[in-house]
Amino acid sequence: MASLTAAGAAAWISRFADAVDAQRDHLTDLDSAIGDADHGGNMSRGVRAAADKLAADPPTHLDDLFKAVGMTLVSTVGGASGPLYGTFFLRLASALGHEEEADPAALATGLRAGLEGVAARGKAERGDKTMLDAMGPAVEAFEAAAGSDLATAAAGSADAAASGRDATEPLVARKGRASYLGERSAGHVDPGAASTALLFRALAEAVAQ
Amino acid sequence: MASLTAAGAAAWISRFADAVDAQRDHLTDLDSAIGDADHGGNMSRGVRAAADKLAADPPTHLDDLFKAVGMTLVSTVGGASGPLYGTFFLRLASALGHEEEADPAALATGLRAGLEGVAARGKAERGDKTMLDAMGPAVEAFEAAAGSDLATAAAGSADAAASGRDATEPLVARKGRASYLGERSAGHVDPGAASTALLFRALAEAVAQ
Amino acid sequence: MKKFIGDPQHVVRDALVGLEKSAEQVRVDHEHRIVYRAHPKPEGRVALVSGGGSGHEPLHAGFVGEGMLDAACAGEMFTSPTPDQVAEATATADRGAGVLHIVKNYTGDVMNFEMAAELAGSVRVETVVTEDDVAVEDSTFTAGRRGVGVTVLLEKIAGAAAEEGHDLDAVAALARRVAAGGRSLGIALTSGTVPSVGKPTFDLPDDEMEVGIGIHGEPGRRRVPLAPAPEVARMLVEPILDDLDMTGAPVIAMLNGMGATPLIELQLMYGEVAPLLERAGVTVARTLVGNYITSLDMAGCSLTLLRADDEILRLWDAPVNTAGLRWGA
Amino acid sequence: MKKFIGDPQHVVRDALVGLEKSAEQVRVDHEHRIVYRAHPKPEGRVALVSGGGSGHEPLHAGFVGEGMLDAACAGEMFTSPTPDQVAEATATADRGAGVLHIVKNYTGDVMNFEMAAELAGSVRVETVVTEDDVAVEDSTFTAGRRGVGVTVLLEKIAGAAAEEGHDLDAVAALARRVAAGGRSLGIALTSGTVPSVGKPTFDLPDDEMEVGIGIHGEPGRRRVPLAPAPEVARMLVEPILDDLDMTGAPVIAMLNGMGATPLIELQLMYGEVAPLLERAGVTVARTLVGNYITSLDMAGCSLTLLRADDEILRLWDAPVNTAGLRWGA
Ligand SMILES: Nc1ncnc2c1ncn2[C@@H]1O[C@H](COP(=O)(O)OP(=O)(O)O)[C@@H](O)[C@H]1O
Ligand SMILES: Nc1ncnc2c1ncn2[C@@H]1O[C@H](COP(=O)(O)OP(=O)(O)O)[C@@H](O)[C@H]1O
Ligand SMILES: [Mg+2]
Ligand SMILES: [Mg+2]
Ligand SMILES: [Mg+2]
Ligand SMILES: [Mg+2]
Repeated sequence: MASLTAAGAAAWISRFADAVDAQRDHLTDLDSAIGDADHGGNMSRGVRAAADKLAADPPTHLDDLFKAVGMTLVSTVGGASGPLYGTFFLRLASALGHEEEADPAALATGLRAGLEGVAARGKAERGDKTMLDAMGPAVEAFEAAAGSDLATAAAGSADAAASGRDATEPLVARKGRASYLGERSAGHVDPGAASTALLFRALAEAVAQ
Repeated sequence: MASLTAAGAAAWISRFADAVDAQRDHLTDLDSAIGDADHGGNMSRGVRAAADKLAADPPTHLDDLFKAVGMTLVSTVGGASGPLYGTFFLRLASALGHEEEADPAALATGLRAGLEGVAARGKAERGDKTMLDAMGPAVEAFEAAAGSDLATAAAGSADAAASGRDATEPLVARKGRASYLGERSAGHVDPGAASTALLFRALAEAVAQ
Repeated sequence: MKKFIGDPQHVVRDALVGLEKSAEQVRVDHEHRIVYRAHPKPEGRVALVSGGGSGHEPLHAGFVGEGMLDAACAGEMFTSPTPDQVAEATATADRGAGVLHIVKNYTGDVMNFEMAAELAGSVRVETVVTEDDVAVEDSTFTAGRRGVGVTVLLEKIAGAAAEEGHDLDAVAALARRVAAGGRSLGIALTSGTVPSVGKPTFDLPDDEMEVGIGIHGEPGRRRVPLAPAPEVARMLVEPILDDLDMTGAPVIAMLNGMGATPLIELQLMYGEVAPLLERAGVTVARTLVGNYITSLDMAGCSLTLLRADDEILRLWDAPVNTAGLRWGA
Repeated sequence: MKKFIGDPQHVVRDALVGLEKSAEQVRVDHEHRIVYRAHPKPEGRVALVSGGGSGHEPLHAGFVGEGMLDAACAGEMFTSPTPDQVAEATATADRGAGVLHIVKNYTGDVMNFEMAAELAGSVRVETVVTEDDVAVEDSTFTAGRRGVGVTVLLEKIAGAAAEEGHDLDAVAALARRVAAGGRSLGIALTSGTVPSVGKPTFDLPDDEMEVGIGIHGEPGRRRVPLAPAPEVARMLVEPILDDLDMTGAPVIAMLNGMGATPLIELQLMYGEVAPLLERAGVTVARTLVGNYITSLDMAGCSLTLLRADDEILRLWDAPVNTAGLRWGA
């Protein structure tokens, strides 16, 4: 696949929904340790709703598609992750514009816009032990490989997201609920970073064929 | 000891208090199974207060002594056992009259009066799985042996109270809290019958020397 | 045992300190463990005295105040108060028009209040005994039925009547009418722990619950598998409606928590109970959902239905100002 | 998990049914999970909209009614409501004089209400954020302090001001004054269980407790050995008084239960707290003891102190008629 098509984007979201469902309890366990035990439920409710929406009424243009995903996440997830993931997809939609497909360079620009949207909305910085710590490396890796083909860039971003997720474990949280734990937040992987790793793995799988 | 003296009576109550303290958790366990888990606490609070009262201000006459015991139990125990044991001692006091000692026949009359007071106050019958099932046999055994010496009569009544206590185990309760359990009350010894067995054992021990 | 307590033997004493400090409606006689109104009602009005074992908060002390009780006697945990205590409360609360004793039907409570009434001397005392628990199916073989949830409703309604100036006979007759029209049933998910005992009164496996419990942490009539809320609602509603016809009159409904069950579960349970009542033709005119007559830290709930009438509803709506129940004042 | 629930995924939905059936003060938009006053306030008055994750009952829906909130948005369990939900509540509650959003300081709540205010279009919205939890000691390294108990007091006091007819700026300024004067701290004996998760959020050994918990079942700042009530009272009082001087002004005190702690323990704890405050020169003018802002079935309590003044006390005493707080009406 040279470019991300609307069908590819729908496959991305569908795979993301499956992955979140499969990891639902794991995400909640991570959130139990340093949060309030709802991240698995929040994400699975929202991403499933987004996937269902795309399946019921498949948009042909990427901006419509990601806007639908973003709006659905915003209006079904709640909590911190709803506005953040919602903003990610809304910004991605705007950046991609009314196109039927996006080549790696366009997608890189879109992902960067999404990342910046999350940073602006959440006012977190890298190292604060949030989803940014997976999303930042993932977007950078994608950008770095945007000259090669889509599958390669996506696979690299997925690996970078996973490393970023793992790297949150020793950190002390400074944003979100986990920050209230202070030092006790160290020693646990951030749940939002874990769901972000699933997001980029789903992209890599969706564009791999 | 041919007769129960005021000193003997005080020893009776003091031994009863020691026995109840020693069996406090056991009485509560019995009450947990078919009641509300307070019989040990109720009895130990009351009988200890009665023993303390006698020790602080030892009456010389039996009626004053048992009246003090009865009033103290009534005003410190609460629950079902307070009025019942209180009534037992108040009736015993009245029946013995203003005497310094009571021979076995007089004591038999007094115990009978106490028993009848408990039956009148609680409106229970023998076989209802209450303290009456230990108190009834105990008083009858004492009456039957009242012709012999005090120690023998008291020892017989203690044995009868213990058998009466054990005989409550298979019964279905028909009075008091345990009756609300219906058939489920069977298979447990009645807590009040157990404390009554301690009462008569304490009497036997107090007059044995 | 995990509880906010100091010395387990002195929980009742210590809690009365906090009640007095936090509830402007009451003053406390700590020696006798009697909770009185901070501002006694005028002379010539009937006074209401209740009491019972502690561990059922807000019952009874939390219901002392304008429009409800004049005095409440706090017994030891789950142990009825003593006759001298009740007699003292009766003498102090009396405003010259006599005193109504409100007694839950337990052997100990009945005997202690009986002896208190004998001790009351010149004060005229009438007694109403609540016995609304339908879990005791064949009450001829017991000491009658237990008094549970209707006690709360009765204290409110009779309290309003006394406030209006009705005489002792009228207040007592009304109270008996309320007692006769109330029915309750309770279900427990866990056993409570009596502080001085330090361990739960009974063990209840994770997949079972007790049906037909009272308010003293005692086991219920039967143990059944843990069931979802709609089924529990049926177990609560059906025995009550089988026992007393609640149609053709306005009904006051109380869905009561046993102490450790959070409000969201009580709301949810009432959401299951309400349609069952509707379908059975019962018209609920007033509703209470919350912790009103508890059993220490037992998780569970009870349902009370009171067959009311216009006068009872009017008295129910009258102002009340207590720590545990307050409106219109 | 032992709870009175049906489908664990639908606890919020099902509880709103029971709330609507039992609380005459409210009507419920079940589609959007918004609880409104049954009788909206007159045109031209400022409206108060709050909301947050569910599991904190009676907060917020139980505080909808005369003298308090106009609308409350119920999020999923421990999950803030969504922007469209809050925007819908804002548009419907507005009586032409603008809307005050009352938001507890959590990343999710703040962001969702922020987006809702952006969506509100022509309705003027002011926002007050509560952040009273002193457990977060060094709040420069966090998303600020958590909003907990003072939210209850603020909703009452700002609600009374809105009822009196003050404009949006005045109500918002007052609300910010209340938020600035409130401090809280919480301690848990057990973890609560989120129904859809089915097991306790954290394990807590029998001989330990969590100090500095919030209201989302999260672990606290530190774990300490289980302590008797007098010591727990000190752990609650001292950090609050260290953080804000509460002397020289009348104080409103709330001793709040987390959901599974029975009233008798809260009363007892207040009995330990009150003398500590007295000794520190703090004058408690008003007191609340009970379950007002809970954390599902967590056993525990929190203390909130609000540095008040005569105006705040007057607004505190004004009539309120909600399911969870009621007096004078
Ligand atoms: N300010 C923030 N910026 C970026 N990500 C954040 C921020 N706050 C929280 N998060 C992310 O959100 C995740 C928690 O999401 P979730 O549990 O669904 O919401 P909540 O914290 O409201 O319960 C955290 O693990 C973290 O990755
Ligand atoms: N009506 C009665 N007549 C005689 N004994 C009774 C009666 N009711 C209860 N009892 C006795 O009282 C005992 C319980 O006493 P206790 O636990 O102290 O009081 P409560 O039942 O009020 O908690 C029972 O085990 C029984 O022996
Ligand atoms: Mg979370
Ligand atoms: Mg007992
Ligand atoms: Mg008892
Ligand atoms: Mg959350």
